[in-house]
Amino acid sequence: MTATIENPNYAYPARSAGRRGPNLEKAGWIFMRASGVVLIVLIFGHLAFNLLWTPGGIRAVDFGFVGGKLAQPFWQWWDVLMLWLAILHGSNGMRTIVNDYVHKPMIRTVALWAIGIAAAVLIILGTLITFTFNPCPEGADLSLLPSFCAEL
Amino acid sequence: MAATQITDNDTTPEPVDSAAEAADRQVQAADAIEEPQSFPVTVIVRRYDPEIDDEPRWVDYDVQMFATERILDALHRIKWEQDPSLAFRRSCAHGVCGSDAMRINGKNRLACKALVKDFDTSKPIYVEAIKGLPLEKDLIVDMEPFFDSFREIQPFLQATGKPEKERHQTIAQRERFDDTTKCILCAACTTSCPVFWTDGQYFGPAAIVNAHRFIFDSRDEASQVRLDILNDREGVWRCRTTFNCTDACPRGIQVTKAIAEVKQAMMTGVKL
Amino acid sequence: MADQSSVTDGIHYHQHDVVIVGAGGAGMRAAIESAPKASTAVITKLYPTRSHTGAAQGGMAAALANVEEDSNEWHTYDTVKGGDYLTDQDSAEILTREAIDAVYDLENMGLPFNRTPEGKIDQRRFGGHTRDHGKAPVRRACYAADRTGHMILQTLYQNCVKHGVQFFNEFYVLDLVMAEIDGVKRVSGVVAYELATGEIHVFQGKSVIFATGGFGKIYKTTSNAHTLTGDGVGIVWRKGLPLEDMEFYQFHPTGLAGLGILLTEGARGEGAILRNASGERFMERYAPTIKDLAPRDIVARSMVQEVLDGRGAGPHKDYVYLDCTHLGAEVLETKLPDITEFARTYLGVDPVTERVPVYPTAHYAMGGIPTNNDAEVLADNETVVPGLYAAGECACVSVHGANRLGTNSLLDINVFGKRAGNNAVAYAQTADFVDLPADAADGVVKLLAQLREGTGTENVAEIRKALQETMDRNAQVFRTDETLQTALADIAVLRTRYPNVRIHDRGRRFNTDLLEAVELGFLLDLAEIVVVSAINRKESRGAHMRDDYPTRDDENYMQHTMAYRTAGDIGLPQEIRLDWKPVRFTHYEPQERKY
Amino acid sequence: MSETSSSLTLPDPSPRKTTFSGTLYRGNEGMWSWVLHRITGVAIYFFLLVHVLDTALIRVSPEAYNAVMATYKNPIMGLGEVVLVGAVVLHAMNGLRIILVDAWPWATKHQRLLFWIVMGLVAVLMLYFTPTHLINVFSPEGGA
Ligand SMILES: Cc1cc2nc3c(=O)[nH]c(=O)nc-3n(C[C@H](O)[C@H](O)[C@H](O)COP(=O)(O)OP(=O)(O)OC[C@H]3O[C@@H](n4cnc5c(N)ncnc54)[C@H](O)[C@@H]3O)c2cc1C
Ligand code: HEM
Ligand code: SF4
Ligand code: F3S
Ligand code: FES
Repeated sequence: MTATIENPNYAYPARSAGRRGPNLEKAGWIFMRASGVVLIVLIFGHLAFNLLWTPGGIRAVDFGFVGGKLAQPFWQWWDVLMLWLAILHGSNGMRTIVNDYVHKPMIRTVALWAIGIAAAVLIILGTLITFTFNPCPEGADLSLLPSFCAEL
Repeated sequence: MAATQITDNDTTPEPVDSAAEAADRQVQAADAIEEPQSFPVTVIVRRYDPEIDDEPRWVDYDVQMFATERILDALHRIKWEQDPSLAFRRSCAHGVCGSDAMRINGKNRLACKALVKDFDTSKPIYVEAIKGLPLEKDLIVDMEPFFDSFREIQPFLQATGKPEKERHQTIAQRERFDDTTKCILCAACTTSCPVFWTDGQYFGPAAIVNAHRFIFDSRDEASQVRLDILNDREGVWRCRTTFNCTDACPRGIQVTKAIAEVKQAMMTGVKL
Repeated sequence: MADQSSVTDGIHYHQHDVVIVGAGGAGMRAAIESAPKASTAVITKLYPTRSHTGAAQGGMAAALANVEEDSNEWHTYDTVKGGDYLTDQDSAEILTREAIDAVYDLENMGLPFNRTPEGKIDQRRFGGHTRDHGKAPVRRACYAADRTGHMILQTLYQNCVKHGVQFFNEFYVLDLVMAEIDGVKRVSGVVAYELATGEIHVFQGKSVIFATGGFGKIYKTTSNAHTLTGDGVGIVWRKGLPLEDMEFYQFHPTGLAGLGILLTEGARGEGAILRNASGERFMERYAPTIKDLAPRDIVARSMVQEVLDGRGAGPHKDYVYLDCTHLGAEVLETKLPDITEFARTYLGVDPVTERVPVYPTAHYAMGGIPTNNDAEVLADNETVVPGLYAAGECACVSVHGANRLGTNSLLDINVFGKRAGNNAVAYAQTADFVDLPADAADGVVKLLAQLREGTGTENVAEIRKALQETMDRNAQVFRTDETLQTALADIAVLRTRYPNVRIHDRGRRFNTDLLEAVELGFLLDLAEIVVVSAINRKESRGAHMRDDYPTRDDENYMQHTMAYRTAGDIGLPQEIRLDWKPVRFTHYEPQERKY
Repeated sequence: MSETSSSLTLPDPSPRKTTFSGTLYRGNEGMWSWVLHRITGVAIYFFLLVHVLDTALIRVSPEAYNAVMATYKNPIMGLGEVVLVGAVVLHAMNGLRIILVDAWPWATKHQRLLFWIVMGLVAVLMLYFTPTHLINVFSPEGGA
């Protein structure tokens, strides 16, 4: 991490014009901090609820448990917000790291696109699933489903 | 030269006597100490001569040193008594010209401000060039990229109108940017910055420090211009608050604090 | 505008209207005047911000009268008297008159001076600066904490960046090219060695300004940087041009004992007191009126006298104390932070609670390249060398006479740096380039080849050390014919050893080994001139204190020494001819110097 | 007209060496906290990618989801989860430190102290989390 190149990469001599101009660094910097603060609440809440406060912790996490949570709008919104912020925060952080260490223009472009696409896919996928999720899928083994499915 | 008898008709207030006496006792105690002794120190220097070497190499030297001497003295002793081909920069020898920033035992320092007594001399002392600027020879690096960044932030007062005498400034306004006026452009900070090492593109703490010196000068009218320059992909936002710069600065400048103030000025405007 | 470069036979040729050698305060002040008006190249062996102007601490004098009544006429009087009446009085008048604008110029360029409560530039006391012709100390030194020189150097560099001044950093000028046209020696350019590559560059200029600073490295204990080897003065000397007043070398009273690192006189300006081993404030005996704020020559001499009389402190009784303990941490931290740190770092002594061991340290060359008030270099007492200018510590105008007052040098570099810049541009706008002789670079090529290929066994560092030691021992604060003759004999021996020095680094890149050898050559030349001039002046005046001639002798010696080189080459004994130049008087009659 | 001599120095005949990095830079708390922050950030990022995908299996079928969840209950994964939560806690606490250091002069000045406070907080939180979690992981099947 700290053992990096001896000499700056002269493929980019002192701040070439190509890397100048308007940018979103400031917004990104503020976002990292704002999202970080919110994420603390969301992630710590998430971890505490799932792993500490639910009796049995990780053992109790199964379809029934998650389905039960995601049936409630409160947890739906919690998880979606967490998803968006964490992915955006993490991806922006990864973008910084790629910019720092990947100097070959080709590889850098590929890596940045990969981060972007991964972020988009996961955010769309996660959001869709959270809101279109059916906790009591038809024909499933009742014992695996949240307890309220039995009442249906 | 006529040395008349000792007189005691002082007109200016004398120092508090107890303090003077205490100082005297201290000094007297110090006087009693015997002659200082020199002792051997191993200095391992990372040498590189582009005309001969493919790669830098570590070379050991044994030198006799006194505890109160500086690493610069050790380098001089090597150069003057053992191997005159050793190349390094230096000038003032007391930490004001910024010539001899180098990495000593893994940390950036000025060789002329690093005292032998502050090192564990039972182990060798490692000396190598600062990191992140092109290595030219031995302890000498190419400083041009560093000065390029400095020049880019428009490091000069920009003020319209020509006052008849001086531009006025209150003591408090002057104090506001005092810390960053101390910079001697030694590059110890910039070349200690992990972000700078990655690609050498980051403006670096020294450039930001010097921008700060003008941004917070009440006489200057181009603060916004400098803020815009540093609101760059390679500008202040790249700082990850690792504090290596602050720790390395031989002038004791609170570099990271200055960077934070510049960031804040970008968000909320300059508050003088 | 001329601004071209080309390469012939491996030698680079450049053409600029104005070529400035040295990027200290004087060089950059000149560049700021000349760069906007003419193609200007600044050639410097150090990065500009490394120049030793940055080490200056205490302040820059100007009778702004911001805090106390003051006038430039009083300033002139102090300067003349401080210089023990050897000062050229018309020059001193210019210096003190233009001082005021020089300070405002710097402020307007951005220099962050300390401020008074009303927001004006603050001023402090300094040695030898008095109100109304010696009545009491006056606050005349404008300052920025104890890093005034640092701020001047930075501000000037910043403004050079602003004007896009073209710098050739780490280029060592080693020769001056002159041509004789119609019997008049004219300047044609300079020859420089590029440290990074080992290549030779010839710079042709219509006007050339030398601003290469001092040569404190002829001494061992000095406040001067390792790089202050008097190259510029030596180059001019080797061209057969005279040097003025070389015997007057100033010893600053308060160098850190044993190290020579300076503690500014500003400390005494703020109230610090010199004490001997028994704690006595000995300056009361030597200068009852202004005591510790007497001019440097007097204070330095008094300190040495205390030590010689056995009242020195320390295990060897070889230093005295600077006592700042009564100033309080507040004053030390805010007004003298740097020197407080120097004492802590380098001596392990905390000035807040302890007295600091100090002893005089070689500091400033009053003498140098003679110039007139327009900064034009003189080939004899009157004749100027068209196109050649000098300013700063390497020059001798002479505004400092036999002893410079503190804060007058930062002033000198600004006032005469500016004058040099302006006059050099004005000259360049009317004059033509003087053709470079075909062999312009030969001298340097030969000099370097001789050193590089030398097969001797002598070590540069050893010769330099021997030189510095003999100078410290024999040509310091107190001198006698005997000590000076010893020094002269030592130097003669060292000169014969010098051609046999061996350069170990055979490379081209950053060959600092080679350059130290070149610099040593200049040091040897200059030390010899200092000693020869000192032997010749059989009186005591200002910084030149002859124990065997303890009084001032106006009848015979109220004149400047002019030294000429009549023969000599590397390794050969040089022949020095001494002559005199009259002092210019205006208002001030020489008087006995009492403080 | 260039401002410096750089345009005049000849280009290097031989390419500059970038091989050897010398000694490790001996930074202080600030540098090591950043190293940790970066490593934990990357670790969490990759876990997050996986975690979103495995959670997505709830849309496939309860069996599929429970199958992957079973792997999380494996004792080795259980230990891994402690490390992961440790990383999150460290990243989060240090993230707060960074925010404070950026925004609050007192914190800028005392960043070293804050680093050790962060380490303390991480230790406390992990001392609370680790036993609770490991009891769950190692408790007999159906202990819920
Ligand atoms: C420690 C200290 C404190 C001082 N404090 C004060 C003070 O408080 N007040 C005051 O008035 N004066 C003070 N002085 C004196 C004053 O600072 C100097 O006399 C003055 O700064 C000299 O400026 P300069 O421009 O002539 O030379 P310098 O600043 O020394 O610059 C010399 C320049 O010449 C260049 N150079 C030299 N040789 C060559 C060569 N061969 N080729 C190319 N370039 C060359 C160097 O690179 C450098 O840029 C102090 C001096 C010292 C040493
Ligand atoms: C739990 C609350 C979190 C907080 C308070 C937080 C805080 C922060 C902050 C303030 C930064 C910016 C650091 C800087 O600019 O120096 C950051 C960077 C980063 N974060 Fe987080 N973060 C949190 C969660 C996450 C999560 C869940 C991820 C992964 C998806 C993540 C991944 C990253 C990455 C990769 C970086 C970039 C690191 C770097 O540039 O060195 N963070 N975090
Ligand atoms: S801020 Fe400090 S470390 Fe950085 S260049 Fe200036 S003096 Fe050197
Ligand atoms: S070392 Fe670099 S990351 Fe910021 S705090 Fe200093 S600039
Ligand atoms: S030699 Fe000047 S800073 Fe070290």
